[in-house]
Amino acid sequence: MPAYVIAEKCDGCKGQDKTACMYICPNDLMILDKERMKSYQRDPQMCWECLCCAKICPQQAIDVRGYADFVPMGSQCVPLRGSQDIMWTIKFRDGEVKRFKFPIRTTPEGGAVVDGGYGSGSKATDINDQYLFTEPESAGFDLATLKK
Amino acid sequence: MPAYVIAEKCDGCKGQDKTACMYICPNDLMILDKERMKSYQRDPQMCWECLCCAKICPQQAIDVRGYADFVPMGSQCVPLRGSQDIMWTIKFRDGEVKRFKFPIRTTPEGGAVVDGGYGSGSKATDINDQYLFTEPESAGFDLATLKK
Amino acid sequence: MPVPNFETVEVTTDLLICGGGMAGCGAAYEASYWAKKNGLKVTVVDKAALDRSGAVAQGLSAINMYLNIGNGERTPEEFCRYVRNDMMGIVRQDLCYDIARHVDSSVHLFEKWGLPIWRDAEGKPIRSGAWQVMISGESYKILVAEAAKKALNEAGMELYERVFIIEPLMDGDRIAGAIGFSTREEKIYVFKAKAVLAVMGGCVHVFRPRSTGEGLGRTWYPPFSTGSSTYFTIRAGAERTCEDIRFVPVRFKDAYGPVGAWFLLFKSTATNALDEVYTETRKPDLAPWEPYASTKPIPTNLRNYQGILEERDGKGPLLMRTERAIAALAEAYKGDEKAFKKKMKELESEAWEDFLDMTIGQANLWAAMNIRPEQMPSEITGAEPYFIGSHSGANGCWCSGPADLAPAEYNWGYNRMTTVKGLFAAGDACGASPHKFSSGSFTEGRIAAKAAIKFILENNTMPNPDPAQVEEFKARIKKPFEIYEQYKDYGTTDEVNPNYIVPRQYLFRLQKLMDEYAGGWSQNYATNKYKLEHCLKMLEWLKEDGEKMIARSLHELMRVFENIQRTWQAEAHVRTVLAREETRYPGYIFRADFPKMDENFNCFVNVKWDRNTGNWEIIKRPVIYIVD
Amino acid sequence: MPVPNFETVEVTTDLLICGGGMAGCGAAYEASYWAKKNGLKVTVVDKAALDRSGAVAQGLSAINMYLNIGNGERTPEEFCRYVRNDMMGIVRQDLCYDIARHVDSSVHLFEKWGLPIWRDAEGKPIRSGAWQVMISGESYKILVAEAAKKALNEAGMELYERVFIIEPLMDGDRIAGAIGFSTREEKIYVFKAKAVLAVMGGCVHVFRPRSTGEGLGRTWYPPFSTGSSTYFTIRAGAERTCEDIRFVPVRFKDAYGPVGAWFLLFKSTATNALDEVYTETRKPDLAPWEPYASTKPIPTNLRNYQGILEERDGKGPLLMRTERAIAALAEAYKGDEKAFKKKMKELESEAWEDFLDMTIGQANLWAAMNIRPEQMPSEITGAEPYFIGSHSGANGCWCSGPADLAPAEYNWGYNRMTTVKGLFAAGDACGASPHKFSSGSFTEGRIAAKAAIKFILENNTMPNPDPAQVEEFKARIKKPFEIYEQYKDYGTTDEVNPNYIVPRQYLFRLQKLMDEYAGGWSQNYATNKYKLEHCLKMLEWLKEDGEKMIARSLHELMRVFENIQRTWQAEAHVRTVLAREETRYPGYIFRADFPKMDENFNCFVNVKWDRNTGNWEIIKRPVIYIVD
Ligand SMILES: Cc1cc2c(cc1C)N(S(=O)(=O)O)[C@@H]1C(=O)NC(=O)N=C1N2C[C@H](O)[C@H](O)[C@H](O)COP(=O)(O)OP(=O)(O)OC[C@H]1O[C@@H](n2cnc3c(N)ncnc32)[C@H](O)[C@@H]1O
Ligand SMILES: Cc1cc2c(cc1C)N(S(=O)(=O)O)[C@@H]1C(=O)NC(=O)N=C1N2C[C@H](O)[C@H](O)[C@H](O)COP(=O)(O)OP(=O)(O)OC[C@H]1O[C@@H](n2cnc3c(N)ncnc32)[C@H](O)[C@@H]1O
Ligand SMILES: Nc1ncnc2c1ncn2[C@@H]1O[C@H](COP(=O)(O)O)[C@@H](O)[C@H]1O
Ligand SMILES: Nc1ncnc2c1ncn2[C@@H]1O[C@H](COP(=O)(O)O)[C@@H](O)[C@H]1O
Ligand SMILES: Nc1ncnc2c1ncn2[C@@H]1O[C@H](COP(=O)(O)O)[C@@H](O)[C@H]1O
Ligand code: SF4
Ligand code: SF4
Ligand code: SF4
Ligand code: SF4
Ligand code: NA
Repeated sequence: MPAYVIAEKCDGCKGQDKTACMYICPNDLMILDKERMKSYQRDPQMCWECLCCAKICPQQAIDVRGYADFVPMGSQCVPLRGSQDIMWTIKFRDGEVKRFKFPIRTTPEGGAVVDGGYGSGSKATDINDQYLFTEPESAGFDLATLKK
Repeated sequence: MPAYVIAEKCDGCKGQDKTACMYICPNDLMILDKERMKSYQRDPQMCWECLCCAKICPQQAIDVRGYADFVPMGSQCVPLRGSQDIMWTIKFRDGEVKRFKFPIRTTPEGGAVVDGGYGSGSKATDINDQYLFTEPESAGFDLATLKK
Repeated sequence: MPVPNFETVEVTTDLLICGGGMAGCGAAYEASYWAKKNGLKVTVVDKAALDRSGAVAQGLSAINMYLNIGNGERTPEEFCRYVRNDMMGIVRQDLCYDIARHVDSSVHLFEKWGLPIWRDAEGKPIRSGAWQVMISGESYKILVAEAAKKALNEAGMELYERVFIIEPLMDGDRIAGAIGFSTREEKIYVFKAKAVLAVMGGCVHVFRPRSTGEGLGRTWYPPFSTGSSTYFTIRAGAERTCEDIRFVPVRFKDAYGPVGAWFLLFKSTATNALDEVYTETRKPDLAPWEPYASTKPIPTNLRNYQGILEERDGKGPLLMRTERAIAALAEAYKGDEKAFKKKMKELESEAWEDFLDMTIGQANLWAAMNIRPEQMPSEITGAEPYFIGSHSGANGCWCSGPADLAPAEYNWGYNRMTTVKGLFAAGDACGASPHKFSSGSFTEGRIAAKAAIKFILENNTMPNPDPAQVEEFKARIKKPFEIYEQYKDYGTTDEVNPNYIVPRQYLFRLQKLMDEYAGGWSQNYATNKYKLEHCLKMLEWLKEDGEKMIARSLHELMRVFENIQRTWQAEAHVRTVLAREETRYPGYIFRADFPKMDENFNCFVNVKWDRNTGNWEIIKRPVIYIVD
Repeated sequence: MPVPNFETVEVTTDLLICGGGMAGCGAAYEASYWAKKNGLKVTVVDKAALDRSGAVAQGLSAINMYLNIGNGERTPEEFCRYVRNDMMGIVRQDLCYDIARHVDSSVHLFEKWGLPIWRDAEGKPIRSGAWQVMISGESYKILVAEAAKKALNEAGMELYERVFIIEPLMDGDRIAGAIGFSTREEKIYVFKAKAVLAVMGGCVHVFRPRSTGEGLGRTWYPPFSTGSSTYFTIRAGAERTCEDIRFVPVRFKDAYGPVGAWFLLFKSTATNALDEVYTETRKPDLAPWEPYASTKPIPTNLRNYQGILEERDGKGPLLMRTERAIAALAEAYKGDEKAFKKKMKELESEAWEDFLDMTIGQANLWAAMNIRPEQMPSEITGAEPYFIGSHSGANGCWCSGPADLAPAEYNWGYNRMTTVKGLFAAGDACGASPHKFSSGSFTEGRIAAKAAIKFILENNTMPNPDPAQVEEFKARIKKPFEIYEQYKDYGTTDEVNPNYIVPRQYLFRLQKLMDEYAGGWSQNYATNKYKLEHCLKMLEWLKEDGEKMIARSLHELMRVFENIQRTWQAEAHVRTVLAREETRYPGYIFRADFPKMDENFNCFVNVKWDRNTGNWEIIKRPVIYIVD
């Protein structure tokens, strides 16, 4: 199901310097056609179907269609990614539609606290020993080792 | 080794109605780009490598290169088809060149005589029996059958 | 291109010959004579140019069926026995005998037309094997087409090239013609005829090939054999036979060079990677297929099976020991350096000619791999399955046999007439008469053509194709363009669009599912009931999705219909394999759930699609030997 | 595009982290802390955007390594035993133990950052298996990247995205940096660094996938894992280990949905087409691999092997009995219709989340096939082999272990330093420490980063990359454009030109030859000496032809270098498989010529490419258990 761009919906991210889909695709597949101001998938054979592009597109302009060599036609898997949840709309070949909603994060967007509230770690002080940043507090126990 | 057209050599069959390569390709792959007046291979994946196109091209403008998914680079198989013989120039990956010449026909071009000199066949007269045109002379023996 | 504005061209004729390959040329040749004699009209139509159309486009290096009865070399009876064994008992000997008694006539004509047949100093043809003679056959098809076109021309008959036939036209249960379109101009052709001969060759690209990506076109049998014969005759309602007996040729790996000259002319052996002669070491594996396993030569499919087992167990590659074969043939000359060198040159030239005459890609692969056959072996392996009514494949129409040979069960009127009134078949299109090859196909075309003329004379009315049907087919020709036009602007990547499917993508889907579920090479040619039933479901869906194929040119329109035709070939195959609950051809197809031969299946398993209900029917037919 | 006029950008740093996936983010996170503390600079470079780069781009549905030592759930010792058995005895327990003792810290951080870990009513994490916990992990990578980027940012470090690293830069035997190019602008980046951490993930698309045509991209591990870690470290002269232990995961057929949740969470069984539980019926086939065959769980590769045998014999498809698993789990609720319905809904939702969280393509395939997992089974099968230093794969750099755990043979200074001075590895790039998965990779990145900072502090001089080398690499970056420019007008079909090869075509050639000769899926994962030696020759030629790859855009330029990297991965693999003359992992790779396990190979078989001579060396290293 290579991702593709629905022409009518894409606005080229309003001519911004970076389009969202180009920015995010881990395989560098989305590219803006500057003449049309619309993005396109430049190499469907290399699409992982990760939908990173679809999830980030502000216009919901990206959809996927099953890889033609083994996916019968007619299905859809449409994500709607919010700040805490993702909602999936699944369309079966036979027309049935199912919806699923799953949490994606428990903190607000951008709200990750680097040290996780553990502090820098009471023993993470010496570059020569085995303690890592935030340890042992983040681990929940003191460092394990073996007698050599 | 899909066939391809060498740009410099192709003259589009001098703007004739039918180019030789288009005329002959059994898989309908060669097509004339009327703007450039040069032919091109429109679907390399469907080329049988039969070289019908290369053999007929008056400009020797058609060559082949091995199918990239399993043929190491660097070889060549170039036919030069005359009226009675065909001459092959084979270039190996390692650079060696071999030439072979084989007969192609024992009669002049267009010189096939329909009845092969056998006449219409002394017994090929009745639509209801088993004798075919030119038989039994062309067969060299009278019709074989079995008692049912 | 925008949706074409097709012009409709109507052509009325007496005999319509669909296809101008070997069988089609034979038919055109023969029909010209008998039609002219009887004041009838013959029309030949082909999607390509007769000079290089069909399986012989590239040439051939051997004529694999030639008896030379007149000179006492072989007899039709021997041929019937040979074919019976090679096909594990399932064969129509009446059809084989019929070709055998006429094939010499064809071969002699070929030679007169200019085909160089190798002959020894005494003028005896140089045989590679019992049935095969060597030729310098680069221009084989050009010569045959030249004679056929001349025959047509001299008799005032007509020829349409670059017209692709998509469907039969029917008048009730009688064939009434065919419909097609030009791949060059925006024209739809409606042919009306009193009799139709289907000679549109075999079917390739139903199964996934071994190549990946670009190399798809490099198949043994040509990619332009697309199942038109099968589709056309099934859709007319004809009964088909041996649809399970697909042909899996062992070929030089990747470029599909044939092995015949090497095994027969050069007397080469093949080994596995451990240098074991697996044709010997694997003899015990063939025990379940006695008595055929003990016949000579060992049936083609059983030879395959031995190699398949080696490869399955990781002991591949199989190696054609070309270097040893050549050394053995030159051995006798070893004392005399000059004579030895000359002999080696000669053998080298023969080795290369074999491929340059018919599989140039293999010669190129040798060059690209720095392979000199006199110095090192080459890999061989089983190909993807093909559907051809010749070689050691046998699928095709269930045809009436010759009046003087066919038992009553095999005779319902006209020789090579299918079960549909007025529809004839020959070459790859005619089933259960294998081992006819190029010469036999040409010959069978001749036989069928004469019979078709007889049919016309005895049924001399012009049938009338249902006009609604014609309109439906015209609409179908337009549809792939219309779908594209309607949806092409929906997405920004042309080939990825949920509203349509590109023909190439459809093809990959077909090939993958057939390979995986109907026992392609990737499955060591094995399958079972579960897989076959799943396959049928997937084929059903594929057919539904096929309604969404697009065309962006007349060329691509041809691809659309080729795919549809292949799909019906696939379905006929799967249904038959499902019905034959035994393993008779382990080297072609292995029913893992019925791994042995079963005498309850000493019969033909035929299949038929009902034009009215759309249902498929399986019909068992008896095997009746006329020789033994 | 015309030949770019690349601008060269020089970046000087202390620690260069190449790759910002799980291990790279762990490293960036940890390094920020220790570097800032010591006044050093850290630079992270990635070819993509950290938010969604690497194997976790799509998300994950489970964290497969979490011990919860603090709450007494598991111990590092148990983990070491588990990994030892799963890897048939070949493992670096010092590395495994090291990750095990730190991984809980990482997982707890993930949860604090916002990752939803499934917990039961008592707050206990919901385990699918002994080591695995379920998550709602759609945004797993976004969260990890957010923390890593914040850490970098807060410490004043720098990040380059969309820069593709092609080669290490060396100063004699010490790493001196890396060179790459921007995929967005015409810029070449020359990074100079005192230490370099290679964390560029694993390698996919070395072997032919099961898809045909378009479906190439739908692999289990992502197509953008292209062997950069392997290539980079080999070219720096680093010794590599376990290059034979490629990972062949059993996956839902075609869309590669993982099976873990089904086997572990849903407790599903798998059967063959005849409804036989082959994991039971095939137990005797595992006898040659005792004692491992009797451990619990049965090692991953042995489970695979059972399925491979079924499929080889035509008894496929293998079926994940999802419908029975769900029925069994809902069974308890059967009396109460409402509760039953609720439970069924819950199970259905969990089933779909598993795929929607990490393999959306599989969910889509279900929908396209009308598969409701609670109603019907799904096919599973073995994938094409992948190269990853995690899961049950183990290839990667031969790294120094932690000072307090590693025996002397495994300790040459800094933790996770390769055999090259200053070059570190983690995640997929670090060998012989499998089963670390996402959490362990992040953790190993942290471990390596701390050690690298220590290295810099103790080797605090700026190495100087050889300028000639830099110029050579710059020329290499330009060359694919130049070749295209020079020859593009030679033919009239862009992709068919004897003077160059398009990267995609090169890729197909690599995949086909690896599949056929190095034991891909089409060979039932079997190979032998003959095939491997042929493979090496073909790889040599492929590398020669690789000099003729073209680029028509910066994007395609990336494909050129990816292919080169994959090819080196392929070669390292083939050389190692050739050297390990036994069959230890029958479900990953079967040496048909050495079909049993051999105690002479109770050792690591390492491989190393000599930067000066260009020769490859095989080095056997002892296995020393620190646990048992
Ligand atoms: C490809 C190939 C074939 C052979 C071999 C090697 C190779 C590499 N070998 S060895 O391996 O054993 O070496 C043989 C050999 O050496 N000796 C031999 O005698 N025969 C061999 N064959 C077999 C013969 O060629 C074969 O038996 C005959 O050609 C079959 O004759 P026929 O049944 O007529 O099929 P065809 O392909 O020739 O002709 C089909 C025609 O139909 C046309 N057509 C198809 N669809 C159409 C449509 N929809 N509309 C209009 N026209 C539409 C085609 O254009 C064509 O003209
Ligand atoms: C794809 C995938 C992966 C997993 C799973 C399912 C699926 C579908 N499963 S389950 O199947 O078991 O279900 C697991 C699961 O559920 N739970 C789990 O913990 N781990 C699973 N993994 C495994 C983990 O993801 C894996 O172990 C880690 O991600 C490995 O981490 P790391 O070694 O850092 O690799 P990476 O792919 O994350 O990152 C690589 C980075 O390098 C960049 N890069 C690569 N080449 C570069 C170059 N030349 N120049 C510059 N940058 C360049 C990449 O962009 C990336 O950022
Ligand atoms: N989405 C984007 N992300 C990053 N850089 C971009 C993006 N779009 C355009 N550019 C920049 O614009 C320039 C022109 O890009 P291109 O459209 O590929 O010719 C490049 O050098 C990029 O740096
Ligand atoms: N090993 C063999 N033994 C007997 N006949 C063979 C053998 N190999 C090929 N042939 C025959 O040689 C001809 C050409 O074979 P092929 O090249 O395989 O198409 C056919 O008639 C085959 O049946
Ligand atoms: N049948 C099984 N028995 C034990 N562990 C399994 C099984 N299948 C998968 N796993 C483990 O579950 C996790 C996810 O597996 P997978 O989904 O195959 O990647 C890995 O840790 C596997 O080792
Ligand atoms: S993110 Fe969406 S709107 Fe923006 S360019 Fe891409 S497809 Fe268009
Ligand atoms: S689905 Fe993933 S790989 Fe495909 S284009 Fe979108 S972001 Fe790229
Ligand atoms: S036959 Fe030759 S010269 Fe004529 S159009 Fe074709 S390639 Fe050009
Ligand atoms: S080689 Fe044959 S199939 Fe290929 S383009 Fe030329 S004529 Fe057509
Ligand atoms: Na196989």
